[in-house]
Amino acid sequence: MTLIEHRSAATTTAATQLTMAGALTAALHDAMADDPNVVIFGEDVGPLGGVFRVTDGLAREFGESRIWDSPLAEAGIVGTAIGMAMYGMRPVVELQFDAFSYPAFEQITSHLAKMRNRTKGHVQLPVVIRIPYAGGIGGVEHHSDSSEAYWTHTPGLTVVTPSNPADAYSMLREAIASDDPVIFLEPKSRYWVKDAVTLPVRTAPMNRAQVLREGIDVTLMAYGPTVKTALQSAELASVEGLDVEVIDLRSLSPFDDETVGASVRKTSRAAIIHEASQFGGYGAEVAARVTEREFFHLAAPILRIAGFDIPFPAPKLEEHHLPSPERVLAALDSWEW
Amino acid sequence: MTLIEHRSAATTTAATQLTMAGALTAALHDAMADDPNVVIFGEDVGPLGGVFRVTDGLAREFGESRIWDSPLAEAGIVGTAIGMAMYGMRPVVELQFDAFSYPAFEQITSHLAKMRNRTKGHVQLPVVIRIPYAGGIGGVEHHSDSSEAYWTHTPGLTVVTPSNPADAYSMLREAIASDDPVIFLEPKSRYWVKDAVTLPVRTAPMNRAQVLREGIDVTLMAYGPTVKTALQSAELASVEGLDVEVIDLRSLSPFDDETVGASVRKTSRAAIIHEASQFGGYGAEVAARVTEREFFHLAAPILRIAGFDIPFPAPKLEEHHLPSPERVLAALDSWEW
Amino acid sequence: MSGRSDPVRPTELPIRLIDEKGAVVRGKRAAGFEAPDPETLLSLYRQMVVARRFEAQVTALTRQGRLATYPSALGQEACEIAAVSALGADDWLFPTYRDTIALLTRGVSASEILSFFRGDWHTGFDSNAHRIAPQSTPLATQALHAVGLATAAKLKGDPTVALAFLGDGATSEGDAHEAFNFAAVWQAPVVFVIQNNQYAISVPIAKQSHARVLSDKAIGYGMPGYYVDGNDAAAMYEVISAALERARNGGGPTMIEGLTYRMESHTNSDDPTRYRSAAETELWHGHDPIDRLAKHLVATGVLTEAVTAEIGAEAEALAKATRDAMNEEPVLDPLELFDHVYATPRSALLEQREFLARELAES
Amino acid sequence: MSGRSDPVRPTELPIRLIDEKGAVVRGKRAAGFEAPDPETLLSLYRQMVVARRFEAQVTALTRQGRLATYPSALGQEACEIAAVSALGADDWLFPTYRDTIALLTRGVSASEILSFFRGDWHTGFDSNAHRIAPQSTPLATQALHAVGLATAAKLKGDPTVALAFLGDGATSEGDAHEAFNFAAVWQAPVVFVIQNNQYAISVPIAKQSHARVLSDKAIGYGMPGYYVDGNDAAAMYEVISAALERARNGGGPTMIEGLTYRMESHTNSDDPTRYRSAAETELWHGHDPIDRLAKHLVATGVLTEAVTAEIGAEAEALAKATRDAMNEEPVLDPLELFDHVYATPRSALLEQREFLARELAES
Ligand SMILES: Cc1ncc(C[n+]2csc(CCOP(=O)(O)OP(=O)(O)O)c2C)c(N)n1
Ligand SMILES: Cc1ncc(C[n+]2csc(CCOP(=O)(O)OP(=O)(O)O)c2C)c(N)n1
Ligand SMILES: [Mg+2]
Ligand SMILES: [Mg+2]
Repeated sequence: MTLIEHRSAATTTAATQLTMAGALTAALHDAMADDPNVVIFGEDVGPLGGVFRVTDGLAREFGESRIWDSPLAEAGIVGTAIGMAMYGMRPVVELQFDAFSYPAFEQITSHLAKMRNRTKGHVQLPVVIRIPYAGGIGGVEHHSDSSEAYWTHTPGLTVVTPSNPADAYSMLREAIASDDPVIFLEPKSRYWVKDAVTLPVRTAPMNRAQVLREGIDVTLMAYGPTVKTALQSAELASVEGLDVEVIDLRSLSPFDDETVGASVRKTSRAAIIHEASQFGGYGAEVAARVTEREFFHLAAPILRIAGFDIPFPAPKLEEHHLPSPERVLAALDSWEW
Repeated sequence: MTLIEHRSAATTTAATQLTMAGALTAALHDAMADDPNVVIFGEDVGPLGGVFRVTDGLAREFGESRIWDSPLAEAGIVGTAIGMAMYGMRPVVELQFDAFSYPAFEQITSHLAKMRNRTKGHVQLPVVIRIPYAGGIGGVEHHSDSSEAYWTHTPGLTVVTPSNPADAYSMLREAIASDDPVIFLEPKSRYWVKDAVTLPVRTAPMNRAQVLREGIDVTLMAYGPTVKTALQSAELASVEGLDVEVIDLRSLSPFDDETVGASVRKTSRAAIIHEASQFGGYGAEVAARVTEREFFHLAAPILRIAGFDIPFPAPKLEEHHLPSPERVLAALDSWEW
Repeated sequence: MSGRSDPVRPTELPIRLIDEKGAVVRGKRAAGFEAPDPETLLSLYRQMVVARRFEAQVTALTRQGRLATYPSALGQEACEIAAVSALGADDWLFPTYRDTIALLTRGVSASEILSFFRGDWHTGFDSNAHRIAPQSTPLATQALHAVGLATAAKLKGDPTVALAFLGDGATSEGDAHEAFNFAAVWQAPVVFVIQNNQYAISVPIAKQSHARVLSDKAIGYGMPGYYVDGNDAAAMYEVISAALERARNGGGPTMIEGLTYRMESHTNSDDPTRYRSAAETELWHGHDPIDRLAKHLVATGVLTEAVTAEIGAEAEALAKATRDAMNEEPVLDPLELFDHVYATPRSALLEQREFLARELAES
Repeated sequence: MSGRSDPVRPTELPIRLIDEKGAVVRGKRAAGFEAPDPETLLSLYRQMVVARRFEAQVTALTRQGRLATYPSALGQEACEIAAVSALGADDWLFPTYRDTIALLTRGVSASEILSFFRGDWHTGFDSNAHRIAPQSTPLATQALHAVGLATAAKLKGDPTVALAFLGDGATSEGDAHEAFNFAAVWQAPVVFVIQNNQYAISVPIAKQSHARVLSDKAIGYGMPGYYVDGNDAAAMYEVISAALERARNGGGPTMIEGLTYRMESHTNSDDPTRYRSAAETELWHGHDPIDRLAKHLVATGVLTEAVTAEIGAEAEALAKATRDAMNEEPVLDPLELFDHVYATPRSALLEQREFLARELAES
């Protein structure tokens, strides 16, 4: 993905093969071009273009006053982004890996999430925090965490995660345009997967889930890195004669009760897949709230197919931790049908 | 609670009226007396005795080499505690208020929780982090958070919370003796409630839930600050002819599936009360896992009576946020019976 | 990291322009600064007296149990008032819970101020209108916001400077370090005013830092550092003014330490007898910043009895306004709890709002 | 905060004991230090050569895709080897991902080391046996562990000192600040060795700090600070040894900055052409720490051809052992994933273990 492609993106009508990383770059580019208040900073986002190359070429095009390398300190990055947003800017910051968002935890939970509320709406913080997350790329320790449940439990934050290039573009544009702070979780293992996309693309609103595959037997929910797992599981299941509806949640906070509720009322069975550890993971909220709302439509308990309750394993063992389509299928088979 | 009382605690046979704060002081005292590797540090824990006076008198008795005031930095407190534990000590540190545990988030999640696993068991970290948490005392912003769900979702941590003086003593002793790192959550609003206790007291193991009131119609779960709410709700409900079983969870991680499962199989209805925001709160895990395990015993969805999905309110409005017995009762009444 | 001239380092003794007897200080101890003109000094004095009266009133109300909590800045008026007096209208202030009188002096009304301490809402005033950030409770976090805001202003070409207050204890937090470092690297127009009141609740500065003085930290960030007598309003005013000026002209950040003393307890629920002697506090009563300035202004004939009476009247009027503000029963709408969580409405949150509305209607 | 004599401040130029031509440096530039005896110098040299050969081998294996990742310390051998050589058997080392050759030199086997980079398990060696903490990835966090461990040793009356490595980038983190400050306040027996290799991945030191030199930060903590030529093994060895000695004798912590250069890319997946010029890297090739020491040792007649051959053989033997270690197919038991999460068994986790066991059995 070069800058030439970015620039033409806005006027192109023909679809091009685009990676998710490239789609994110294009979204950042177009947002910067549209609004001078959009600035980008973080570790290595400048000349290097980020360790995942998502900001590739932007420093050259927009210069140091729009995108720059900050000192190496995550609380510092989020804290200064808050200050900039107080002055009317729309900072988009990158925290290099999921586990390296933790030094910024206080700034995110105690300030970013709460500022609008603390000030009765006088101060709003349109900050986007991009976090590459989850496993599947053979990262060494602290490079594969799925931290979504920490953020979704924090009122004031909007938490979204795309699973494909078109959503990546559209949702990042929407996140940057939002007046709420957005935690934008980018599934590392999906950065390099390509899709035919015509830019600029607008997909469904970022606060809505998306039915990717219709089915009548089971509602299978996934997000980010596990959407592919869900689709593969549905394929496998169809061989067994099971008609699986796959929903890409996309928005983790808020949760799209409407879309999921409609599906579950149809299928009467549901499961959720995620990489994060199961205990207190995002799937717990999904299972709890869908059960609360649809209990009498459910023929069986909602299943969670999730990471084990262990620290993320070293590269050679991560395959055993991550939910596989086979594991999903076995879970569906565990229901009494 | 004076030091004289502490000292006699170990030999006393007669029950004394003890606050939870006093019971915690006694537990710290006795643990320090029993094991020279137990050290205490944190903000204001020395001469002041902590802002809640839980370490009252210990500095005078044990001196500066056993208990001291650290510089004001929470990552520093937890990070140095980790190093001390690597050298065979058993540090018990205090983080002054729940929201002030967030600066230590990286040290807790990336190191404290993971060290045993990272090192294949070679390095263990018997660290106890005491955190006064939750609301109900009219604290200004950032002084009333319930952060338990952040910790319970982190594999490697043990998370417990007492609701009464006897448990406070017993569970803190057990936490300090444990070779696992323990997040010890102290419900602020219960610090000054008294009970007749004979020290040293040993209650149920800290990883077990406790049935506080037997009943056959509903299983009502609570922990820490909401246990009292649960007991009051049960009283109110009994007037309505509803026989409520109240369970004090005590241990949040691990969750006592056995005790809760047995109760729910008996009552076929369950609810959980907590102060933290509902979305992604600890109640989500409780509802999800109990439903998973006991679905076919459940006559109705598990209810969560929890804080709203908003930042914790200012003192004058907190009563509307915190689950009241009336709200619990209304929730129970919302089931179709 | 090279080729540039060394920034100013903190002096051996705290910079002082007016001594405890009210005499003007010159020479080495003044470090090249000169006391402000009489008008400015009188204005500082007036505001300090008024602020102290305000706090006495608020502390009294707190003792009556009418406020949830109140951290007093008694004894620190020179730092507080000098800083806000030096600040321009377009500048921004980033205060802590300790710096209430700074808000007052910058024009926030007693009633807006008390909202926080009375427990009505977290921040009771409009930050944008006053260019004052919410009073920060999580220590040192606001210093980063100040750096960010100052950088944004710089990027936009505005002459705005941000001034962040920090306590001595707060300098131990990682966020303080990151703020100092980001400010220096980005050459942000920001001034850090560390009020070293020698205690973080009960913890004395000796257990907080092993440095000669806190402002020596400036050296490690490559920024100018000033060690100032924090009970000398003249010195604080001049050093802060110069720093604001430098920042406004592209000269980057400054770290200023005002050595002062917290005369009161940490908050009303603290018990200082547990950690410091009455003798120590007594000693610092002798270093009172208002007394010192009064001596100077009386000696120079500026502070006449008429002026004193006038200031006293102003102070009493404010005290009364403060009591009146406390007697207002602000109408709090619990449903507003849901209104400022997100800009974008959420149906699940609206459901919760309706739930509470029903509950309120039924009760 | 008062009454004590000022700790040593970093020098204007980096302390140097052997210059780039191999000549011994005396006078002001040596700052009172003297080069170690020939035996020590030869031992440093030998270990540096062996370490470099090890890294060349590992880097080659990484290029073949046999390791997940590897951050090389090529060019930083003087810092790495001087530090571990100065360390006593009872002391503790707190390394980062960058400091693999320090582990090697302290006696961790190639196979134990590679476990991490090959992706078998996080830490492949026994920390307690080697007195080496796990290689830390979360930047600066390990510095706090070092302070804690050192403090524990001090409390127990043991003569143990902890040495923590930090990168230039890591000094920007809040945890670095808190570690420096806790160490100084507690007078912990800890030595911080900052390897200023001038880059944090792609970010040059000028965007990381505005200080004259990083070690100037020591002043703000009231601890001795040393600015050292990090490519001079003799200087690093002497300054670190003195700091360890001081710490062991109750003199508290020291901050040492070794100015060096990361010759390789950050890790194998980095592309340095994006952020630095070939000319710059070339220039630093001219400052090679091993070449310098070789010149000195040859000139002084210590490094004979026979010794060179001997060292070469040792290096080759290690390279072979490293290749062999890579050819071992370590048997990984996925069920072990559950064995080291808690000391206290949990039934829910055992259920998960059984689940995986069943899955493995069925597949
Ligand atoms: C991050 C954080 N940790 C702990 C606290 C609890 N606390 C409130 S005030 C205070 C002492 C602050 O001392 P200092 O910075 O010197 O300011 P002062 O109160 O003296 O003005 C502490 C520990 C807090 N508010 N924030
Ligand atoms: C807390 C944290 N943030 C970000 C990273 C990602 N990261 C890994 S290495 C690195 C650069 C470190 O630079 P420096 O401290 O100079 O050490 P060097 O790699 O040069 O040895 C970064 C940003 C991390 N590992 N930890
Ligand atoms: Mg203070
Ligand atoms: Mg570096």
